[in-house]
Amino acid sequence: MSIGARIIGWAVLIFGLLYFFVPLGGLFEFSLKARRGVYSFDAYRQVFADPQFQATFTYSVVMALVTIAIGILIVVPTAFWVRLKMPWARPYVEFVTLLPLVIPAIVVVFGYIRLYNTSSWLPLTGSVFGTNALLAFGYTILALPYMYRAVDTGLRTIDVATLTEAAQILGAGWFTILRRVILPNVVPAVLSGAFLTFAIVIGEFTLAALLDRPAFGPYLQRIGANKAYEPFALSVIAFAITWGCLGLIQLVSRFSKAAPSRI
Amino acid sequence: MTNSSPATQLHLPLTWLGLAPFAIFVTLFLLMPTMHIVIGAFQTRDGSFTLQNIIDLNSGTIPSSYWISIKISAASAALGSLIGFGMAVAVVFGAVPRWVRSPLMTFSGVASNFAGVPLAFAFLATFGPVGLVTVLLRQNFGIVLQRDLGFNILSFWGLTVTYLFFQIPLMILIITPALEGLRREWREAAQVLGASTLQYWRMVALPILFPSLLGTFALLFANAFGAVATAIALTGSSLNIVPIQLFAQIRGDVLGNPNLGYAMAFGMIVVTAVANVVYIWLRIRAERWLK
Amino acid sequence: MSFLVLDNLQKSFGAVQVVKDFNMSIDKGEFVSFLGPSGCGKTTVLRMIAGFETPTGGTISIDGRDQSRLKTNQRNIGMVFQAYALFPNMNVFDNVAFGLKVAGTPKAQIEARVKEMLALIRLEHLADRYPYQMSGGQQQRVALARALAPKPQLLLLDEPLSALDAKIRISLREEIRQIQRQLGITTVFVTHDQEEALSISDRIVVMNAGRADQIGTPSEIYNRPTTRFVASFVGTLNMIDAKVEDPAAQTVRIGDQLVRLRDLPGSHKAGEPILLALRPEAGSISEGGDSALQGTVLSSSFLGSVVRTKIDVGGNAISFDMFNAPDLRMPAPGERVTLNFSAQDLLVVAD
Amino acid sequence: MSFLVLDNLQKSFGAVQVVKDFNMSIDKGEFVSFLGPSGCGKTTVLRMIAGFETPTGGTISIDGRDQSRLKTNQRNIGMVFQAYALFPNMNVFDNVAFGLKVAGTPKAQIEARVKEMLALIRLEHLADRYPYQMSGGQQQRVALARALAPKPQLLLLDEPLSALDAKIRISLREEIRQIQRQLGITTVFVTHDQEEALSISDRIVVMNAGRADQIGTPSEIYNRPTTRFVASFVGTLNMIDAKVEDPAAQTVRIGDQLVRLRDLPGSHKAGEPILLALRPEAGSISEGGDSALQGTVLSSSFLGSVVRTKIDVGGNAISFDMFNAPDLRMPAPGERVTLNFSAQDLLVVAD
Amino acid sequence: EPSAELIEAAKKEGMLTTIALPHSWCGYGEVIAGFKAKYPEIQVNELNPDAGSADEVEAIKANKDNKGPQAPDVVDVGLAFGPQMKEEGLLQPYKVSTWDEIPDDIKDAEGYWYGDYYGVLSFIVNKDMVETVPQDWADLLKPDYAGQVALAGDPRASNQAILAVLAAGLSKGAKPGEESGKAGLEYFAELNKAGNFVPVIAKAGTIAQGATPIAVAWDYNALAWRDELKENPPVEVVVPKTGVLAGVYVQGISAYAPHPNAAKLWMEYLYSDEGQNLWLKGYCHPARFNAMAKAGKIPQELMDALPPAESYEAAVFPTVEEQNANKAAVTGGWDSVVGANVQ
Ligand SMILES: Nc1ncnc2c1ncn2[C@@H]1O[C@H](COP(=O)(O)OP(=O)(O)OP(=O)(O)O)[C@@H](O)[C@H]1O
Ligand SMILES: Nc1ncnc2c1ncn2[C@@H]1O[C@H](COP(=O)(O)OP(=O)(O)OP(=O)(O)O)[C@@H](O)[C@H]1O
Ligand SMILES: NCCCCNCCCN
Ligand SMILES: [Mg+2]
Ligand SMILES: [Mg+2]
Repeated sequence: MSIGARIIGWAVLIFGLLYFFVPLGGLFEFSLKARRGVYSFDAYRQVFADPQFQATFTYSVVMALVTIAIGILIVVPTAFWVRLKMPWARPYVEFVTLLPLVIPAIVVVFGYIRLYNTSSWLPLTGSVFGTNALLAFGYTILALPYMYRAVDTGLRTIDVATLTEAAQILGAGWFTILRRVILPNVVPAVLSGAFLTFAIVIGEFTLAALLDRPAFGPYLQRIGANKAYEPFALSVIAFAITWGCLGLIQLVSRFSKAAPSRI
Repeated sequence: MTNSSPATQLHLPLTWLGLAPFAIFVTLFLLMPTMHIVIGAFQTRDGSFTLQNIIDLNSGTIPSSYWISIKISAASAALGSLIGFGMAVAVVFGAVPRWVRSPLMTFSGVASNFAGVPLAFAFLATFGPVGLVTVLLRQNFGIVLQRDLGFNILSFWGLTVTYLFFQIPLMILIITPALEGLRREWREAAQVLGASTLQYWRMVALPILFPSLLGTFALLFANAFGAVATAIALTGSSLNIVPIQLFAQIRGDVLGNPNLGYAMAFGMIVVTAVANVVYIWLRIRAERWLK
Repeated sequence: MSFLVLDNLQKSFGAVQVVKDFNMSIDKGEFVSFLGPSGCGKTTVLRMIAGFETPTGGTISIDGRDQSRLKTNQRNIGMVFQAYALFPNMNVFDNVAFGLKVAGTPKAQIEARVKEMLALIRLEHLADRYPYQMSGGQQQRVALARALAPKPQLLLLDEPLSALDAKIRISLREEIRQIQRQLGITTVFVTHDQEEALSISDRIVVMNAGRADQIGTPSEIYNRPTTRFVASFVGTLNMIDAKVEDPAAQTVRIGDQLVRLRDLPGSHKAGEPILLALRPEAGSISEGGDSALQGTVLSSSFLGSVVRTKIDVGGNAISFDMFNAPDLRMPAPGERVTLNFSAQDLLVVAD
Repeated sequence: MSFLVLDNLQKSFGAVQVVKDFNMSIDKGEFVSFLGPSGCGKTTVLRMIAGFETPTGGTISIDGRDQSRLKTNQRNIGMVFQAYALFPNMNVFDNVAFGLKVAGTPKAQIEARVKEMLALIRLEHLADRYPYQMSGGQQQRVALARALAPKPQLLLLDEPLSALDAKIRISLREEIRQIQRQLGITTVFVTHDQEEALSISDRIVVMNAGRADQIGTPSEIYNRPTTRFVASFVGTLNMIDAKVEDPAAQTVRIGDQLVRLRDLPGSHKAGEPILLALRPEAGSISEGGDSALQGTVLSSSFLGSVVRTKIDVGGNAISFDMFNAPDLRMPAPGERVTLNFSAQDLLVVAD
Repeated sequence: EPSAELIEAAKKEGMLTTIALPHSWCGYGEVIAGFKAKYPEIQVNELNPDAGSADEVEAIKANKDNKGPQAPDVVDVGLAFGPQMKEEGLLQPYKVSTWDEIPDDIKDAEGYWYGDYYGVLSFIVNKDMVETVPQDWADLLKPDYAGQVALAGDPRASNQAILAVLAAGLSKGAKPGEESGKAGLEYFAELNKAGNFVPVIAKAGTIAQGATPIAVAWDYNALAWRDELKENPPVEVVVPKTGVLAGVYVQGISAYAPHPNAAKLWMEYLYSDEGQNLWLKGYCHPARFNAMAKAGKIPQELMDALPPAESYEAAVFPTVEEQNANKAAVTGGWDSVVGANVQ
């Protein structure tokens, strides 16, 4: 590697890092300015004390967990089945799972509102529970590209067909195969999909806002206009959560390379 | 389960059954809602077929909002691709130490998901009127961003610069595997045949990467085009870009014509779909080589 | 009495028939190999026996019981896969115990049986290891133990050795054969390596394009191939074009030289073209044999224990092998040599 | 005069020295193979010659010119990689033309040379194909043509055949050797397949842990290994533990039998343990040879052209090979047999 | 006091869905809290607090067929929206028990809509960023205020912003109605051309963060924001010298209200003494202000906290018709005349 290449490499890298870190620095600095003239954690204190923060954050965490559960239930058996029995269908299924990247969330939720109102055959928006369910389903759709890819990649690292056959010939049925053989081997993949889902759901704005659910994303947006410093503290918190989740993914994937997963 | 019976006609449907939960779920919560919108784009309020909604897209502020959206998306995708590519190359090919790589990839994973409301605040806090950088420049160098450099966070460049925050890391994430797909032997084969580094990049590496680069550009474009939350958080919904207008339309804005809303949504789908089809097509081409 | 009977077995994938009219019966305790080139349908037959594929026609019966209504997990068969297929999330003990656990065997019994199995493969000390912590050969032995643990009535092995390297391949095949003899378990072994099939089997089924071309003991298969395919697939055969000279005297003409055959089956007219086969190891340029052919050396190559020389005899390239010896002079290209062989080794091949 | 000279070549990665004190010189037009187990440093030596790695010590000179100041792209070397490494974005023509284009050769000249090269590898008809549209064997031939097109002074091949399957491997190695002879290009060929090295090379370098253990012709390497490593790595050697009986008479005791050696190098005391080697193909149970050992048959296996029998002689398991013959009776386990061999084949191995 | 049957029926419904009620707006935070405290059995489901009046109208329309938690029961919209909604059949009539104390000129005789409170439009100024505090509409056009002036809503949807345009028109001497609308648009076009206008919806946060250092907003909002910011940064609230405009908001119950009884109970609460005083605490003048003042039902400290009475003396109260005409002119012309957008 020549000196010139090294200098250019470092220059590009440093530029990029500044690009990433200066705004985060700005964000943090601003969040400390709630008390005039001195840095303080007042904004954080106020945020944590705000019952709406607690309520919306709890709501979003619960939604994220529900979404992860639905996602696992839908994605793991499907990815398994496709790899095992319908490998030719994989490109099509993958295409469908990538659609949420193509169809903006705002379009999907628009469709929900029109399709599942109280006068429709499936009046999900007719009740709070139904609307929450619809939101969870919507989140599952948003997370689908990531969840499916993660699980599918996880399945690629094991020889699904042969392991299944090995289990079958040893007398195992489908449920045993999924639970004892397949799932334990894709735990790292499922976890990384789950953390990504968590990160997506916690900050999601569009769906929650348009379905009028008291989630963290809309709260953040609202408070962003109505309060001076708290939104910055909240953003730092949101960033820390996202960072935490994705950091955990890295950890899990690195850990799983070193040792097999156990359940 | 399926292999017990010699009757093969039973075989197919049972196999298909395994796909049913997924198929039903996706149909209900992705395909049908989308189709509803797409069909609605070609319907009048009472349900008869019309092209009027599509024609109406060409009225009022809609064309300009599409245009500005496309411009912002294209600019942030182009710059994001360029800078991200540079960083990925520096890291993959060892211009910078190896240990940089892992943290950078982790960080890119985080940052590429750091869109939305918090991102808007980060940039407001940095380049906004009382932002960190704005104030630093004004106090220490006497430079007023808006007056002297014409920079304003609420401008085309402001949004572009903000979007770059997630575009660059996304580029790094997606292009790194492609760069790693460049096999060492290709470079060595070129070298041993007498090629210089420049010749190698021009004749071998870039042609191989080209589909990936173009494809990633398309993906970045779609990514920016659909971003709502960041823009809303920055401007509080008075900015005329497509997602915001659609957002307002759905919330019940002055447009008051759901079918026109359908048409706008349809337009978004068309734009992002075109970008993604380009991406997928090019990715398939790229994978042919990188097998 | 035949234990495993495949009767008129057939399998098509879509329009392509990959197994045609496959018949064979295997005795209890027998070790039978399926040998054939890639794609000839070996795996497909095995998978039908295991129940992974449904035959398009024909029947499979084990110990007199038709298997077609049984699911894979009801057939009580043991199987070892090429790629080991150990469960990566389980250690050696749990892998071997899997079949017993699934069957609901009591814990103490499982423990005893797994120990016994690990002793059989001499890996007691690795019970806690995970698959990724073991070599390929060790993994494959664990896979064998796992397959044997539930006392299957039949053991199927699909190229269990082909992912291993040469030395281990040889030692493990001996081990497999020895364990099989010890347990007396009926075994079907799939391979495309002729040496492997020849060295390990009671009987060999040579498969060609979905059919069983020949079934016989290793020596039958090697020394008395009944089809051109078997002759050419098993061993390295020289094919020699000749013309019948005198049907009565059983002489044929190769180039301009006459040779007398031990045997000229069927009726032939003088001048009729005929295809002969000669194994490389049957020829020699040292004395011996009752027949001889003159030829010009094309090339000699040193292959280690053997030196292979190719000579031209009337337009036919004939290779023959000599054991290497330190004082062996390799015939040089262009030299004229005499190839001696025994008339009984020059076979007429039914085309 | 030596064309390629490696003098005291050394290479360390970090603290690990992977090439130690490597010396050899290769004549112009010679075909030399590096043979050795995985990780012994074959590739590393080759990469130093190509200029991809910088030696930690020693020099490389080609045609009398020290190469250390030259970059890879100035060395005028041709190289073929194990994984073909064709440029996937170029068709066959452009791949082969690459080296010439880079050198600025005029178009017409390029065209002519590429045609010539494609004719050499007999793939003229595939000039428009892309790599992914060709089989491995075809790709590797194109890679060879690409390496040869700019008329390199030296050709390096790093296990060019190991990604191919057996039949193609054999035919392509013959093709490579023939093209090399035709062009008279000095060639270094890396392999870990002993048969490949033995059959193709003028000389072989057997490498072990970063050193050249022995350099010699195939027959020298095979028949007169100078180290235990070479003896065991090349061929399938029987190792026999013996005790010197009478140093003067050159007799040794194997179990309770006495054998006279042709040669007992060095000085030995009576009763001293000694390691002997005997190649399987050197022994036989038919008459012949000047020495004999009695043993009990352990097993016989039919390997195709050869039957390998293992006998026990005083606790040593000794294998010997016989060519298969239809009337051969394979010795049965338990039988007592006499193993005949020539005293000159029983080597003393320096441990 | 509402009747026991109404309370019972409302409790049975168990929920009240409101829309567009920012907690800092006119004391709504405390109003909602008060209602919840009084009727803990009724859950208050607050939809998008940032919606404008037009959004509220659309929300009712959009949820005609939807009885779920997305459908608002009650709305609080600008005066001009009341008659329009009645006409479109989006409201149902109800007369609260204190109906008589609501001045006649700000209520619908049949009880479809009824005025609730009013304030005057003011400028709220971030003094960290603005050296000279503007005193009148004309000042805002000065180059000193480049990139600093914002409205507190989208002039195509928000009553507050539409009336801000009207007020600007008034300051240019136009008569309330279409004329003021047009003049106001011209004013904003000029403001935009000068580079002073910022197309960001101003609120306490954006003012403090410097995105909108000067905002045009109701005085009660401006004062509430000032309290919230607690001098960090310091802000000043100014009622412009000319073009002082008072705006009245009206309440109404959705014709499709999923919880009509809860809605009625909500109205009873709003128009009770308690509710009116909570509004007043939020710096706005409630509908029953005069009647309650006369009856001495307003605590003195609330009176003292109100903006000085002289601000209101010059205030113009446009009629419903004038507001309608103005609104039509503003929403119809904003994009073409002003067309503020990202550059
Ligand atoms: N599921 C399938 N669908 C379609 N064709 C198949 C399927 N499985 C196998 N085949 C085809 O059937 C033929 C026989 O395949 P099979 O796997 O039995 O061969 P094999 O003898 O085991 O070969 P190998 O030595 O390569 O393992 C092949 O041509 C293969 O392509
Ligand atoms: N870049 C490197 N850094 C550190 N160690 C290396 C590097 N390249 C090779 N080695 C080590 O040097 C030793 C020799 O490697 P080399 O590739 O030369 O072996 P080889 O003989 O070609 O083996 P194979 O037959 O597997 O190709 C190995 O132990 C390898 O791990
Ligand atoms: N309910 C009062 C009218 C709606 C107020 N919405 C506030 C949003 C600011 N535009
Ligand atoms: Mg197979
Ligand atoms: Mg190597």
